[in-house]
Amino acid sequence: MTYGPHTTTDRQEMLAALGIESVDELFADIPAAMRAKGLDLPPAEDELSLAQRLEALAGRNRVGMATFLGAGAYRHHIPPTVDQILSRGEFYTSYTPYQPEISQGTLQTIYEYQSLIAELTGLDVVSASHYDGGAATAEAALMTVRATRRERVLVSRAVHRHFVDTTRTYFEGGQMTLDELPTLDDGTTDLAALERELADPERPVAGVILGQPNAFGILEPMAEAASLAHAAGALFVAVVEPVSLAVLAPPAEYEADIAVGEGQPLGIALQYGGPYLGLLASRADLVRQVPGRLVGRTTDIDGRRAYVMTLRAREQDIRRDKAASNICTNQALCALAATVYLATLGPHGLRDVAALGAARARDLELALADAGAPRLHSGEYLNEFAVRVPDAPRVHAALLERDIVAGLPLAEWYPDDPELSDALLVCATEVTTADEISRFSAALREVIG
Amino acid sequence: MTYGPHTTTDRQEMLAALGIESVDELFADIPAAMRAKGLDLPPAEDELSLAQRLEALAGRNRVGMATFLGAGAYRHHIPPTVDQILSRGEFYTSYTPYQPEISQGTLQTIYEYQSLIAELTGLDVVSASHYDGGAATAEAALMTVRATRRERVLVSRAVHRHFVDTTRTYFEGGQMTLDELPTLDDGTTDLAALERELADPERPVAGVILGQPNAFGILEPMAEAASLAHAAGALFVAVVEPVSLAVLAPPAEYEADIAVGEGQPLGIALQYGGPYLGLLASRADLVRQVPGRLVGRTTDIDGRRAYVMTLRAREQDIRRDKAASNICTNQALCALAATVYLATLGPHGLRDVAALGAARARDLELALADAGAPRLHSGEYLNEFAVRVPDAPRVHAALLERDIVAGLPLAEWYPDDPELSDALLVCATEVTTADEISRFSAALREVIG
Amino acid sequence: MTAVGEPDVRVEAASSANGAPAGESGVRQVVGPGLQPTLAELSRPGRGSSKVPHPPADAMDRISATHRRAQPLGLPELNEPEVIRHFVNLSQLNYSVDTGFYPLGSCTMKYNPKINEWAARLRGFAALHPLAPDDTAQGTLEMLWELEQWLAEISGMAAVTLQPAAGAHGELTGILMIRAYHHSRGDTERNEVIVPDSSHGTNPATASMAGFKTVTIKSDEAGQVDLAALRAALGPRTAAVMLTNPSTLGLFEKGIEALLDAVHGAGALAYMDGANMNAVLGKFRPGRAGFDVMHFNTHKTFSTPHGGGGPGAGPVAVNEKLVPFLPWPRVLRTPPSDGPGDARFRLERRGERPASIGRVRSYQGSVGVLVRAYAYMLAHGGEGLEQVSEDAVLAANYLKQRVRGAYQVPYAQVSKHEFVASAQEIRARTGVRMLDIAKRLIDYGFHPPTIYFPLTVEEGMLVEPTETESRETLDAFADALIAIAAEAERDPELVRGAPYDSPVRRLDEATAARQPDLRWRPMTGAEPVCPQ
Amino acid sequence: MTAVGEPDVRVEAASSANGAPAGESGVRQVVGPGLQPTLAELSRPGRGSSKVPHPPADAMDRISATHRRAQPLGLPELNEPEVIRHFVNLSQLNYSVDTGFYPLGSCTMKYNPKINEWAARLRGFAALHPLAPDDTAQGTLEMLWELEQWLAEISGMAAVTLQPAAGAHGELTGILMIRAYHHSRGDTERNEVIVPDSSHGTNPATASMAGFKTVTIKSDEAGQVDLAALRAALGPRTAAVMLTNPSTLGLFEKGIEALLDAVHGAGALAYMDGANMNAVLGKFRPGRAGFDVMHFNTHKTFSTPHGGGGPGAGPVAVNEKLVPFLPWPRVLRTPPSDGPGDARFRLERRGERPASIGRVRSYQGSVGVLVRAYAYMLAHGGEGLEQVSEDAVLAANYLKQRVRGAYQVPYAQVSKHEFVASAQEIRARTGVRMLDIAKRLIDYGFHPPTIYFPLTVEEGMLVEPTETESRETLDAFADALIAIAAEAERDPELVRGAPYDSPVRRLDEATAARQPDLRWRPMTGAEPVCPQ
Ligand SMILES: Cc1ncc(COP(=O)(O)O)c(C=O)c1O
Ligand SMILES: Cc1ncc(COP(=O)(O)O)c(C=O)c1O
Repeated sequence: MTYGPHTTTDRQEMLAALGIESVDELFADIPAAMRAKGLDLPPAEDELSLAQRLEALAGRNRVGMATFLGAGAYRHHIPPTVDQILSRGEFYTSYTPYQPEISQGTLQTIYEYQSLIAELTGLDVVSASHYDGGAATAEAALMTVRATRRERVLVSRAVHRHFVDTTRTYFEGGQMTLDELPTLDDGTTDLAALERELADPERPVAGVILGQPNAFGILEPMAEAASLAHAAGALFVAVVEPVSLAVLAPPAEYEADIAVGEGQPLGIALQYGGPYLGLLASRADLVRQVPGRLVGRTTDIDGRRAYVMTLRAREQDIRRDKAASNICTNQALCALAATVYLATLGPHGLRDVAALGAARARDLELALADAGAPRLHSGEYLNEFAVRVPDAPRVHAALLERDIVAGLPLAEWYPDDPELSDALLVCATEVTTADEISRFSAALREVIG
Repeated sequence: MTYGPHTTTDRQEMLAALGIESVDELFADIPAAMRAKGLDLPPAEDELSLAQRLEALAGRNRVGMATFLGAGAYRHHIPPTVDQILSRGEFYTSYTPYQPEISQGTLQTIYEYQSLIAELTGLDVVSASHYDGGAATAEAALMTVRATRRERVLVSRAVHRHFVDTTRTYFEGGQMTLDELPTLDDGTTDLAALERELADPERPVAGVILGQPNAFGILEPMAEAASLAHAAGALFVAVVEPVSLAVLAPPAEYEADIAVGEGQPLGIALQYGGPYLGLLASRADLVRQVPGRLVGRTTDIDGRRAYVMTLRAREQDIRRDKAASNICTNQALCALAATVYLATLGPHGLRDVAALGAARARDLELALADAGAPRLHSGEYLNEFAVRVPDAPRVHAALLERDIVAGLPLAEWYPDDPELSDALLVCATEVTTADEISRFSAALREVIG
Repeated sequence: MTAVGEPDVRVEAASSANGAPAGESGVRQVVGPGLQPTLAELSRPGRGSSKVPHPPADAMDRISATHRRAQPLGLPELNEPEVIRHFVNLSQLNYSVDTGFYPLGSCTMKYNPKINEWAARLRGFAALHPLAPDDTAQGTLEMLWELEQWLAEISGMAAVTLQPAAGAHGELTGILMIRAYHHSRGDTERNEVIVPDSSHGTNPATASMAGFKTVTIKSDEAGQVDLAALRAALGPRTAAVMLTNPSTLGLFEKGIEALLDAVHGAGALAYMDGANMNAVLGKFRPGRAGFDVMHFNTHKTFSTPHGGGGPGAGPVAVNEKLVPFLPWPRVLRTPPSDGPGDARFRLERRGERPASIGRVRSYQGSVGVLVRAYAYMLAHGGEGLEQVSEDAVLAANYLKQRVRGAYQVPYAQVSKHEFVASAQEIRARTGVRMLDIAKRLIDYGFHPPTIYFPLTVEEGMLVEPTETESRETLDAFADALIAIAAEAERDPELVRGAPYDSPVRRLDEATAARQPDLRWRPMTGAEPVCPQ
Repeated sequence: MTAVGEPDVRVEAASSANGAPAGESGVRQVVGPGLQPTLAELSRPGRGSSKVPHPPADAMDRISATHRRAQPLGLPELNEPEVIRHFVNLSQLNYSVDTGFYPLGSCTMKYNPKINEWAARLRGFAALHPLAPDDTAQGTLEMLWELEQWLAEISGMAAVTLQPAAGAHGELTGILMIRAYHHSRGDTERNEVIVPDSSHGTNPATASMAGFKTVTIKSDEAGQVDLAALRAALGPRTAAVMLTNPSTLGLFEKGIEALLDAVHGAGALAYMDGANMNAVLGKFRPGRAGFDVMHFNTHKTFSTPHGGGGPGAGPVAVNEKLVPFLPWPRVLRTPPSDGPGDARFRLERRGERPASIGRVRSYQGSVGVLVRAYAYMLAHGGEGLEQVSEDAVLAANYLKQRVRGAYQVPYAQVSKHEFVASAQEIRARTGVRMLDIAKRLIDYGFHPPTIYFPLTVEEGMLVEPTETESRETLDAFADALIAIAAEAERDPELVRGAPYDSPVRRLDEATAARQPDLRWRPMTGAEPVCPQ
């Protein structure tokens, strides 16, 4: 099955117009020695066969289980308004709005996205999108380096492991260094250690990165960390979870300079990891350092309100090697999903989602503690936390056989930390049911024995 | 959850503008004795809870089985183009195109629908839609009565049982009579009987209705039947299955005056019976008798091509008790589905669907015969046929336990016919797989024992 | 949208971007509305690609030549991208609830919630065969059974059939039941149905279709049924009175008690056309009030989409008298009522209830539509539905209040969900008709109300705002109507020429009817017989 | 769309149908495009309804005040109907592949098949958690593994990572692998990356981002890499040469053998930007030809939607040398190759392959995008993909032939999937620039090509028709370009004023940049700090 319109006649007539006999002549510029002779790929499938194959593959994934897995990507109710809008061809089959006259749909939605994320974070400049939470964190780290002209970044070990991994990859081989800050028993970042690291005059710090909630689900003393960073001339980067911002203090309130995060919870399906949405918001005066696209409001020559990509002298297609980032194709459609999601839920709806997740998580905490898996950290949490379970990986596997995904064994993230070898990171959201929680605790009791 | 926009303030301000205090005053015209005091209904559900409830209900239906059930409604591959177009709000949230200036989308698609069904049937006037195959058959029967001013209609007993039922209901209590024609051993209608019935000078016949394929899946001698009908001054109505028209002679070829049928196979989901699509096409000179809407092509005052509802003096809103039918809301969106379906498949695609169904049905015939269930009728069939199975209802139930829907026990349709008490009506389409066929035959062999 | 103006900047390309033949739809809009060529014009032999596996070459050989299609099938050949582009562009030519305010009276153009669309597409609902064995259809059967209970509660009736495909179909079902009822009592002489002149056209059409004689009675000054005229018309030949309540004037029939007494006193039954139930949910229960049978329009009251003209669903509720005559198959529950224990559901079998009027359609109902109505009702609950009616009625009265003055409002009574206003005085003074005002509303960004309906009001429009439109929208619409009234005084030609800013302008409907062109020219084979 | 013309028929209502504040977006189109107020402007306190159950009142009590949000959250409050109407109307302001021809050079705006959209939404794919245990993700893992094999076959490379989120991200991944490779051999002095001046902007930006110095070399007259200049630039500090092939001029690099010899001779590696692979599927396999690493853009070559700017996916293929450095986690198969027996799939674990450059993103890839690419490749098969390239190249050369004459075509060589044409002479004669011609194309119903890119051609446009556009469309576009060239001679002001027929006209971009307005005014709390 192909989608092309050309009939044999069409092709012949076009070749004739070019004065050639065969389409091969159009490939004569490829050196003969390098000319490939076809492809060894599975044969073409008609649409029905293809649909059957895809359904069979999708059916082989087990997605119907009671799951308590979060760790940076969360199950949420996605109102059907989101997909109604996302499946409009006018949105998903257009591209970067280079021609604003015929792209106001995309441009205005990006402007609205920027405004909504600004409302959530309290930070005024929002990049139109980054690839995901990990990439946004790495870009924010690079941004602190550019803004301060320093080359060292401190990141809490309790920032999402993969975000730290990603930042490390981006830093790899360059002049920059990324150092990790330890955590305390309550699950928060060790601020005394932060203070020590910031005090090293030989190695001035560009940025300090903490998560709120952090990778253990624990709420961090963000204001204190921010003021320590600022005192040392460093920028403070908050890694946030956007739904939580309906109930938690926004980054601007604790004086974060930059907020980044994973936008997936805002109406984007889990999809085994992507496409997701990298959030990145910053203080207004950092606007020239912001990587990625920005849309601004202006007027057309008739005076009508209109939107356009702006401050483009930061971008790769204009500035080439001097650009703030190499990002080009980004996550516009995912940003649209977030925009429709937020518009559908509104402030009260988003608050309900966050608070209900917190309430269900508390039910989960009690149920698991009762079943013999108490919390690991003493710090406050919102809707995710670690529990201590003897022989966690075995328990996790045994529960899987009972159709329960018992969160994430933290040993996968911190294989060298004996403290965490018996820990499971579990979460609840508004879609977690009381029935799922009791199935989990009952099965756990059985498996622990 | 409600969808209204009014805040308490909005309501108060609107009441104030009306000079009243309470919304109750707006209902003071309902006699006090008749004022209802609220409704005893389940409490309102938020969207998430509602979604969970609906998923649970849908999950309780068993739709994943190997199924050989047709009998007027058929599983087919529906290209995803259909739903992309059907889910556009511009189509599904508009209504009858009373204002043609802002309804050209609906109007043109109906014109295209009329044209496509005209291509399939060879008949030039196509009504924009009827409720379903049964209702269309009843309307066609009434149409023959109006056109001939006679009051008796003959229908083969091998027309879809429910279409006959429906026609009978429509006729009930009026002056009109509906008489059934018997069938022969080969599964076709008894034309000698038809000839006898037509010959009765006391009871002149308005219309003769036969199915092609008929309710047993058998191909009827349509041309012969039509010419008998015409010789007696009656109209000939063909009940057709639209996909089959890609490979079978179109009604115009055997001189049907009217063709009706169930349009569901043209890209409409099974949905436990509706909404479906009643097809109705007729000879051009019967246009004034045609029930339902018609769209015609014309121009606007600037000379642009445009479409409009036309010949409306047949319709209820203009003619009231003199209308050709009471039909008002019809099946426009289902007609759109059929239009997109036919446009996507094209003539070769539709032929492939029909011919592949025929090929799979032949495989099914051989497999079932081999397992001990030979065909019941000797007539030709396309993709559906009856087989003889001892103790059919028990066999059917036993196969169901093995996740196989063994078609329709014909005893359900013809409880009084001992000939059919051991018959199962089975069908295959392009989505029927070889694996399903062999599971069916293997299980059948086992169950027959 | 910019109104460009200068003809010299109009594109006059020989062939336009959409591949339309020159001179046909040559002027084309870039973004959004673009008139489209037909599928036949877009077709090129050899286009398109395989959506299903190729059948074996001999697949049709076993079918004899008499049965086989001789002539090639003349369907258009397009590739998938063209198909999509065609219909997406066509869609943009439509006005719809999803794009703007659509106050079409008598049609209840409320918002169609998106979860309903999602629900109807769940595989468990969508892929279920209509003849699926009961054991495999428990989810849908339970849903249908519950929905019947809820509609019975709302209607105050004893039982409900979900089978009818639309309101008119529900009317037919109801009228056939009424006949069956009379006949079952040996009362076979009742061959008349009485309808008021303000009734919806489907009412008399239904009566005729069922073989009854229609007796029309006039409404009184206040837009209510004239009780004296009704009494005079009633008699031993009267099978039923069909009453739309609230009426198509948006008015509640005040004299309903006396009216029902008169009907029943004459041995006739009372049919209520419930298409306007959006006004009185939880406020008025027709069965309790004494009606014998009524229909609902799910595509009005319960938010199922109008689909460009359908599909809808027209459930019918009946009182105890008529239960035996309900169409088969009904949905049955074991244990019968909503008691404890595991319930099983099944459909009635053929012949199980001999008094039934029979089937009124192929299968058991427009289930895909009914799922949506079910979702809607559950989203609202009882109080939510009452709120719906309160808001719908409030909006209608508020809007009526706003346009009163610029237009005549013929009936003093409080309105229900819709109201009638008239441009009779405007016409008398300026020659501008209601039709012109309606067309001018298009330029202001609104779908016009229903006009010249009901036929009993001169230069009338029937405005039904529904409960899902905001006060800002109601105000903007009122402002527009008032502004147009002023335009009519100042510049009647301007209004008479409207619309200006739509994909096409006023149409030549006369030619369309005189020389009907109902299909494109056949793609293969003979010339079409031009309908007369 | 009618171009109305007379200003006096324009609607000047105080508030318009979409509820926009007067004077802001007061002029509104009825059907289709309507400029929209912002969500903030549409917001009214108290609107909206519950999408999830209400949490217990004390749900947040256990969180201490320091952590809790003090100020109310300032999000807009709308009801669902308004949300839908807002975005549906906005969507109609967009030009898109689903509505028209979009020959944006370098972007491969081909048709996005609808089965791909369906597939990506299958619950089994869509609801799978990124950290789902391998046992529960076998369907997706198998799909990813197969897709890697297919891309390896097409690229002629040894292995593929599907992790990168876009082309630029793939470039970064590739360049980081190259560095890791050099370092692994103790070769730590290579800190330069050479790029031709015609390369895509992401190439030099990537090099900088990875901490390399970019060395730019000029192209020659024929648009090819200047081999002498390249040789001169190569040296012991050269880590890599990044080459777009076919180039952004739509030309195949003829001297590729010599070029690769030179690069490898200098101990550097050769990176191929494969964004333009749509031209050479099955015709040229970069790995076989000697490239060390390349990326694909699934949103170009493999029809995954462009989404108004993304998301995409940028898989990277590498030869044997670079396999150890691929990002983790890779998808592993047991047994390893496509042998018989039941295969199991799993992801690499942390630390399992120490040489890996690490992760380049949070999880394993844009799987929702990759499903679509998978469906596309399977729909075509090997021959179908070759046909895609043949048709894409044929269309580009045909279109070039048609506009040659009216425009300059700077490079004589046969084009691949796109071609450059220039309006240099038109500008010299009439003052009309390529920008004006592009804007005028909008009035003709087309999306303009990429203009002023590559920067090396004056008044250039880069036209990429793709293989999914019909010959009628190509001809209509050529006709339009020719007609505009004639308009430029006849009436340059007409062209310079374009577009006329779009939702908005040319924008004031200068003010947008000078006084950036990047968000609406905060809905609660403090005034915004206006970005400088
Ligand atoms: C009052 C009234 N009765 C009956 C009907 C007929 O309903 P339907 O269009 O669903 O057949 C309508 C619909 O237009 C109506 O408004
Ligand atoms: C030649 C070329 N290279 C690289 C890129 C960057 O790819 P992406 O936009 O997916 O990051 C593009 C896309 O515009 C391109 O055309």
